[in-house]
Amino acid sequence: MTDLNILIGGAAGQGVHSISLPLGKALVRHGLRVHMLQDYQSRIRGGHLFNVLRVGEASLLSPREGVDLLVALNQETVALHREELSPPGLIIYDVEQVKEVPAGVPSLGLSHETLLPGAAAGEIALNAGAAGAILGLLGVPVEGLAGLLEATFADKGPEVAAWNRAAAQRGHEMARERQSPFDFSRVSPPPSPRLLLSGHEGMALGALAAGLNFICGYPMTPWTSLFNAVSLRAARWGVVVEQTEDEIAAINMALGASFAGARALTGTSGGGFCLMTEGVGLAAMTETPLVVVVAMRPGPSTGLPTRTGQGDLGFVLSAGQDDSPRALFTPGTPAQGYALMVRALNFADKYQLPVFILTDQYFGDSQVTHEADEFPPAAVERFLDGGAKAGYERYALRESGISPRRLPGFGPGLVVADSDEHTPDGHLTEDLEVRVKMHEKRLRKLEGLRGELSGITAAGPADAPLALVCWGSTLGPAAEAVSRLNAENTPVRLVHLSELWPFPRQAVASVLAGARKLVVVEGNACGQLNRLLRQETGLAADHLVLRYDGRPFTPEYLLRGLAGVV
Amino acid sequence: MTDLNILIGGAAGQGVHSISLPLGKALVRHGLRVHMLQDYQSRIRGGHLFNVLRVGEASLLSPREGVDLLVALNQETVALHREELSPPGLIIYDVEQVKEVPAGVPSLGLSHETLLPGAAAGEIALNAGAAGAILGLLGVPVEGLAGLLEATFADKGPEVAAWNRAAAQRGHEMARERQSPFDFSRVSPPPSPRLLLSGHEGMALGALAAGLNFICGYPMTPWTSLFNAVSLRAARWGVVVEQTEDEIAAINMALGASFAGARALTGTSGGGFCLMTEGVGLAAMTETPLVVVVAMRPGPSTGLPTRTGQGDLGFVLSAGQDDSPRALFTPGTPAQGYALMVRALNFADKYQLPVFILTDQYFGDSQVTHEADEFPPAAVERFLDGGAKAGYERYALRESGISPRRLPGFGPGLVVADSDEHTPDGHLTEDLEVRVKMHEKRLRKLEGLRGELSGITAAGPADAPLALVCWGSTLGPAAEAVSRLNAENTPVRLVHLSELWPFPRQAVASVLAGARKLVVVEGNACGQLNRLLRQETGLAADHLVLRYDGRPFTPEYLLRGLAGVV
Amino acid sequence: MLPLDLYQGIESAWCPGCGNFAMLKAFKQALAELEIRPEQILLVSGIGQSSKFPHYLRCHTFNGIHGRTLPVATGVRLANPGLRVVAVAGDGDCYGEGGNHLLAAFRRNPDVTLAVHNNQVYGLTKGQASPTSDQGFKSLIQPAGVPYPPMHALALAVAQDCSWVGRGFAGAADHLKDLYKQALGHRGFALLEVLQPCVSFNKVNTYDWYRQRVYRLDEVPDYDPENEAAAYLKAKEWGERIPIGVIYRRPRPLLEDAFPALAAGPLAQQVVPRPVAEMLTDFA
Amino acid sequence: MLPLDLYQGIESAWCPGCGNFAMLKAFKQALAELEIRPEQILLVSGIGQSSKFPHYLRCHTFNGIHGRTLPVATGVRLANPGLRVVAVAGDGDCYGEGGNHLLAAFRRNPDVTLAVHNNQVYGLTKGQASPTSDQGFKSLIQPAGVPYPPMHALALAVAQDCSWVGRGFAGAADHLKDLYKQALGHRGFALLEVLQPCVSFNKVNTYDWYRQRVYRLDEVPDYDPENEAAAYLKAKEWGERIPIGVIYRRPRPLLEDAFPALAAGPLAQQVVPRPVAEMLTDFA
Ligand SMILES: Cc1ncc(C[n+]2csc(CCOP(=O)(O)OP(=O)(O)O)c2C)c(N)n1
Ligand SMILES: Cc1ncc(C[n+]2csc(CCOP(=O)(O)OP(=O)(O)O)c2C)c(N)n1
Ligand code: SF4
Ligand code: SF4
Ligand SMILES: [Mg+2]
Ligand SMILES: [Mg+2]
Repeated sequence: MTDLNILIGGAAGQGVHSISLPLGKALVRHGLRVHMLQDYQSRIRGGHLFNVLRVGEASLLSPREGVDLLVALNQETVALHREELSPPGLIIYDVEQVKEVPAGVPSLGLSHETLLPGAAAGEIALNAGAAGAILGLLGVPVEGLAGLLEATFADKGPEVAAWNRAAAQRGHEMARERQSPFDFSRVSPPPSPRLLLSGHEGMALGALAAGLNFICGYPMTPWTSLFNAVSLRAARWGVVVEQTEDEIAAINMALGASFAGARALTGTSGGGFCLMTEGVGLAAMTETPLVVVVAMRPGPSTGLPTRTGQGDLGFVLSAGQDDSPRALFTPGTPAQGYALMVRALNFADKYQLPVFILTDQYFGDSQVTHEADEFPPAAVERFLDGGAKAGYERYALRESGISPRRLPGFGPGLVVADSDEHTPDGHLTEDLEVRVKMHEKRLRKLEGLRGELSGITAAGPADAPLALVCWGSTLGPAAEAVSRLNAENTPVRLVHLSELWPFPRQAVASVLAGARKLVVVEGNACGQLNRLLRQETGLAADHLVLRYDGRPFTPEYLLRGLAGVV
Repeated sequence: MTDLNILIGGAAGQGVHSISLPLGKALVRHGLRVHMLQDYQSRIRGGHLFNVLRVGEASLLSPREGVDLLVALNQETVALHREELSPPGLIIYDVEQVKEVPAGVPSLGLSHETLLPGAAAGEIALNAGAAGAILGLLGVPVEGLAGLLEATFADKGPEVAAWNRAAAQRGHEMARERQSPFDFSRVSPPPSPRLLLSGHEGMALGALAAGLNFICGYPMTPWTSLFNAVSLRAARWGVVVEQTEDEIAAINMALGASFAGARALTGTSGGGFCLMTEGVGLAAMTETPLVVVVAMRPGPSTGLPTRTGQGDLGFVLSAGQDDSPRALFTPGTPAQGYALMVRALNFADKYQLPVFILTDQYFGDSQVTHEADEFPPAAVERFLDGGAKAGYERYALRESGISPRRLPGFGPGLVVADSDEHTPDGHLTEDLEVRVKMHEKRLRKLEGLRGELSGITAAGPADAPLALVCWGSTLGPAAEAVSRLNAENTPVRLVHLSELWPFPRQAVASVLAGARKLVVVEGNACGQLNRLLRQETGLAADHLVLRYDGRPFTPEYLLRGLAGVV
Repeated sequence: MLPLDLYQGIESAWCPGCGNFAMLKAFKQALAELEIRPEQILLVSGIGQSSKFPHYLRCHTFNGIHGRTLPVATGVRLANPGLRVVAVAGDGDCYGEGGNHLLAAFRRNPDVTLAVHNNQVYGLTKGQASPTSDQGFKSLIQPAGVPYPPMHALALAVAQDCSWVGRGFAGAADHLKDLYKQALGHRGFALLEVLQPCVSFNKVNTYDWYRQRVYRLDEVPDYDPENEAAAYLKAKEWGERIPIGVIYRRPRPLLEDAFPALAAGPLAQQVVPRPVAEMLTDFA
Repeated sequence: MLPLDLYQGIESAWCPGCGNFAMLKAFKQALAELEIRPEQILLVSGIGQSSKFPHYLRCHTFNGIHGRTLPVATGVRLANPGLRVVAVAGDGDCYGEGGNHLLAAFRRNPDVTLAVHNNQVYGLTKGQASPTSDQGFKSLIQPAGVPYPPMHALALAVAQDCSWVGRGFAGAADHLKDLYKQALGHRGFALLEVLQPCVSFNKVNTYDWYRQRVYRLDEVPDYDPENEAAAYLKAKEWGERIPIGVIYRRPRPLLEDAFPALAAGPLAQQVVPRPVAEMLTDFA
């Protein structure tokens, strides 16, 4: 077995999340790589949620199916996931909550009684015991986890922290007593510390590294985790954070801040993005830089608020009245999220237009193990006009479409921006010849930008007869499926696109030139990238592998979808 | 000369509009056909606006370039339009406002003094004089106009009405004294009365004819004219009209009314549509019928609020989160607007989804001459479930995707609608298998609908090597350009699409099968129909004729754009 | 009185101890006592914990989108004034995202009962500040606390001549049931705000916190809810003492009565073809 | 005092006789007397006749979209508190489309002056009713007249503790100039509503109509704009008598002061790369 899938499930409020992160970190510090998936319902207590920690020694950028170790904090978890358990398998369970475990499957029952004899502990301590037990089964020392738990529960008081530490240690002991099919004890710690972080955390880091100092927005799952990740670090780095009354206010406030010179970001999810679309046109028309994150979840409408999907590509590309320039990025890993956020902020300033980053719940919430050097220092490029000259014209016509940008209150001259069609000095006009010039000027910016984009990750033999094309968060699962196929001597090429607009037509056409058959893989029902591909290049998928049940792709799902095609 | 172009220009507030309509009607009653274009700025007084009345004996569905008769209520009109005047040409002008007329061009000066000796008349009367003069020059009796003027100005009191009548008569006399190159005196009145109406008026009639009884919206040019046309007739026909606080309220209120059983309509223009997009998803998800009119104007953002364009096709097709079903119609004439509005209301009810009608300022405001029999009585089809059975499920799964629709308060059972993903009985669910079934069910409705659509107007030889493809308001100008080309023995085929979504792939592919070369004509800068065509059929334009200066297409503009291509 | 189990909806996903349970119970009791059957009532909600309310009841339901309950509810009334319409919304839904519609509803005065579940927090999205969160309330987005004071929603209502304004508390069950009955019985737009403890995310405004502060207006001698100036002051009272009960009442004409078509019954019954030939005369 | 022609903008497209002209003049005079130079002031407007105002002045301008002046203005202040920010909006823009932002601005209290050009009508779109149109006001959409009463915007402001609330009249030029000066001088969110006759579309609320009704609060003995109860009543007074002047004043902490980063100057000067290695320690 190259890697191990650990599913920890229970009801909301039982602390599945709060234990998973310290556990994951402890594994990473030990020298393992972890991929951690979060699957939760739109409720705060009760119901069913689970995290899946995939653990191995090589890089892991994808979830996979099957469960090797099932941690059940309630009976429902056993009922829902026992079928996934593959032999040898093992169930760790809460003996007070779980009354039936499947016969013939090795199991380890934990209770507050055995973990913390005599202490009046809450559920959290039981989780800590389970985490300790996991480490025990894997042959990983418990000390790292114990320290992390203490830090995690520090704000609940020293007693709770101590209980958790003790429970973890006891769980570890109990597990060490068992025969375990898993053994990672010989793994050596990484030469330099590795990171465990989510896509949205990677993007938050990118934003902060690149000098972001204004963020505003309205809460909405799954966008909120990015908003949180920046806000929690805002005081330390001097970022102005404002929660707005609605998403309309969010984009307009961010535009106001950007116009006045802040490096600004806003974001939302589909329903909130609907309310931002008028602001998108405003950004394009006033040529105000702005980065907007749209974190996708399945729709239409409220849909499945806490699940994942890739259904907003077409919408975001065409949102707002008339033809208006924009860029759109779709990162596939936290490190790519970091890099694309830096690019997005710099491109927004350079081309003075809105730049979108499309993510999704899976991308935003899932924790991935990265090397620290995948997060290099960011360059901050602002492209401002120092501007000593008077007679400043905000929308001066230039061959590149890019007018020199000055900020109000810096240097001489007045900065006049207008959502109506306007003359070079920013005042509204009914002159239809000026209109044509301005409209063309704005759209011309896309040509320069297109020249700077590509964002293609390719893998597998360049002459493979079949290419699998995907975008955004599907990178990890698709890459793994492709590498499994190639390992089985089925030559397949992976083509992942992360800079989708302005569409890098030539780069895409040339990377796909060798393929005789195209398979497009995406998390929606109508094949939105496939439409775009056809629209932009004339190429179209011979086969689509789509998923729209709210869950992320797995390599197994993809391989099933490819059966009969490869 | 087969037809005559009369341009009446002046400042806003000088009554260009108020005189054009009675004049147009008088000409139609005489037996002529009129096409009347309105070109105005985003201001109430001053500036420059003009109407162009194109007058002839044959059907006229398009404006054309060139001016035969220029009516100048101010100097600016002369300055701006004299170049367009083609020989012989004639200028009628207000001698108090216009101090210079071009030498060598026949002209007729009017003044209050000469029109209404002794009376203290305002500007309106001068316009009436000009209108009378036009009829005089055309050899059309003045009585019809005089009566219309009296009706138009009735609410300003009998004195004003009488002045206008007198001025028209005097202007007519003065013109009759002149040699005139135009003579329509032998035209005979139509066997049954013809109509002069705009695209938005045609649609308002369609809505009323088909039983519409709820409309709400927020004012926005050019949508307002449709809202007005319904509202003015609302009391007579028992329609509930509500002006909302914003566009978000408009679509949600319309959905509430529709859910409760009203036949409902809302509408807006681009910026307002941005605010409606969340409601679009809500309509799709709750499967609530709704017709939404989006009247286009150039953008991005506020853009040119009173001009025309076709820039919102891509946006409207993909607005809202994730893949969601909808229909989209794009009428080309007032009569088509009438018919498509009837279809839209019936399809919305049948398929329980939002149906869009995309219009634009040119389509909405321009008056066209139609025969009364182009407006046949409408069928009203509601597809409701009479429902005596209990155990009603709002989203019962059916092969067609269409669940039986019952209204709350009618018949037994509870009607439960939800924007979250839901079970057949309408309650929110986290069951991801149900999600897949529901998502597919909703999208499946498109297949039935696609089978009912086509909406293609074709003209010209079926085997012409070149096809000109267009949509919406471009029908008239394109048809005329094509017929001129065919008349000159350049075989060209016209293909106009009025039912664009779900895209009638087969019908379009087969109508275009004979063409070796495709030209797509549209009022935007990026070729949005062309993108759609390529996306849906793989066919793409060899050449684009685009216009985005805020003005409608003319046959001449099109022919220039085709030079070197045909 | 109708049996309570007539109103049994699907199983709830609220947290144990949530104030919403008490509200649901009081509301069912009010319906039962008023003998309003499930088929007679339509609940419109938005998105939030509170907006799941109609699912946990048996009734006609339109569970729409975040912030937009009031336009939907108004649309329903303007299509079928025979339906009794209740809008259910959270403080975030109604005072945050949907604030503009609240202002409009005050003016319009449709016969809609609006129940605002005010837990002073965004519950469903896990604990962000809402427009009614007290100054200093901490969240992941505002770790240093909300820097400005809360909205005074009921004062807003009084200032805009809302025709019925009341406040209840989830911890005062009978009083709450009675307020539901009064609001449902009122002809016109009725705003009933209910103090609803959120045990998961609002650790400040707890049952205890409210209990120590609320007092009943019907126990205040001489309090006259038709006196605007007095109502205004009560509506703004917040902090050490928080009034519950009927704060303001102002009889006003109904929106629905401005539309003659509605006198002829539900619009659903009036969807008929109309004689286009007659309409065409305008254009000839 | 600076010369008035310093503020000369592009040629206006307003109708002759429009109340906006008097407002523009009074505003220029206020700027000149306060010696605020064009480079020091940023006007944010939406869409409407009134929103063309900044083009007819010389100043930094962000002419955004309908209804959204206040979030933009707040964003500007949160990026550069060195800029003096004025939001200019129509009654439709600010009380209709943008109502939700007004509620939020009251709470936030940024140092923004909001001038509402209240002509009780939608001017630019040709005469539809606005939220302040009197009941019965007729339009093409409501030929029988608006069926409900207007919004009480200033009462809203008082009820939400707006830190400065005033009303001017375009027909009282000097008084108006003085109000502009006071509002501009106030530290905090200031709502100045100006009665602005629309000669083209509002044939009811004309210069004369207003002239017969307005009276100056500074001529009312003992009127104290810091007394909330009194201010509330004045804010609601409408009809036969309409007060103009400073209605309410309430000193409150500024929004901007809640953000330590702003103490270090405009954010534009703080856009610098940050040490990612230090941030990464959170994730190791
Ligand atoms: C347009 C939009 N923005 C944001 C959200 C995310 N969201 C769902 S519920 C909610 C707030 C819930 O707070 P509240 O209305 O007070 O209800 P509660 O859960 O506290 O009852 C938010 C922000 C959404 N669904 N739609
Ligand atoms: C989202 C949106 N909806 C509608 C419009 C159309 N619109 C432009 S100005 C205006 C109203 C103008 O009224 P008001 O704000 O009172 O300004 P005034 O012209 O009276 O000064 C409207 C509805 C728009 N531009 N954007
Ligand atoms: S999060 Fe709060 S409001 Fe939501 S169900 Fe739990 S206790 Fe109730
Ligand atoms: S329409 Fe009214 S508000 Fe607009 S410029 Fe004319 S008079 Fe002024
Ligand atoms: Mg809440
Ligand atoms: Mg106005």
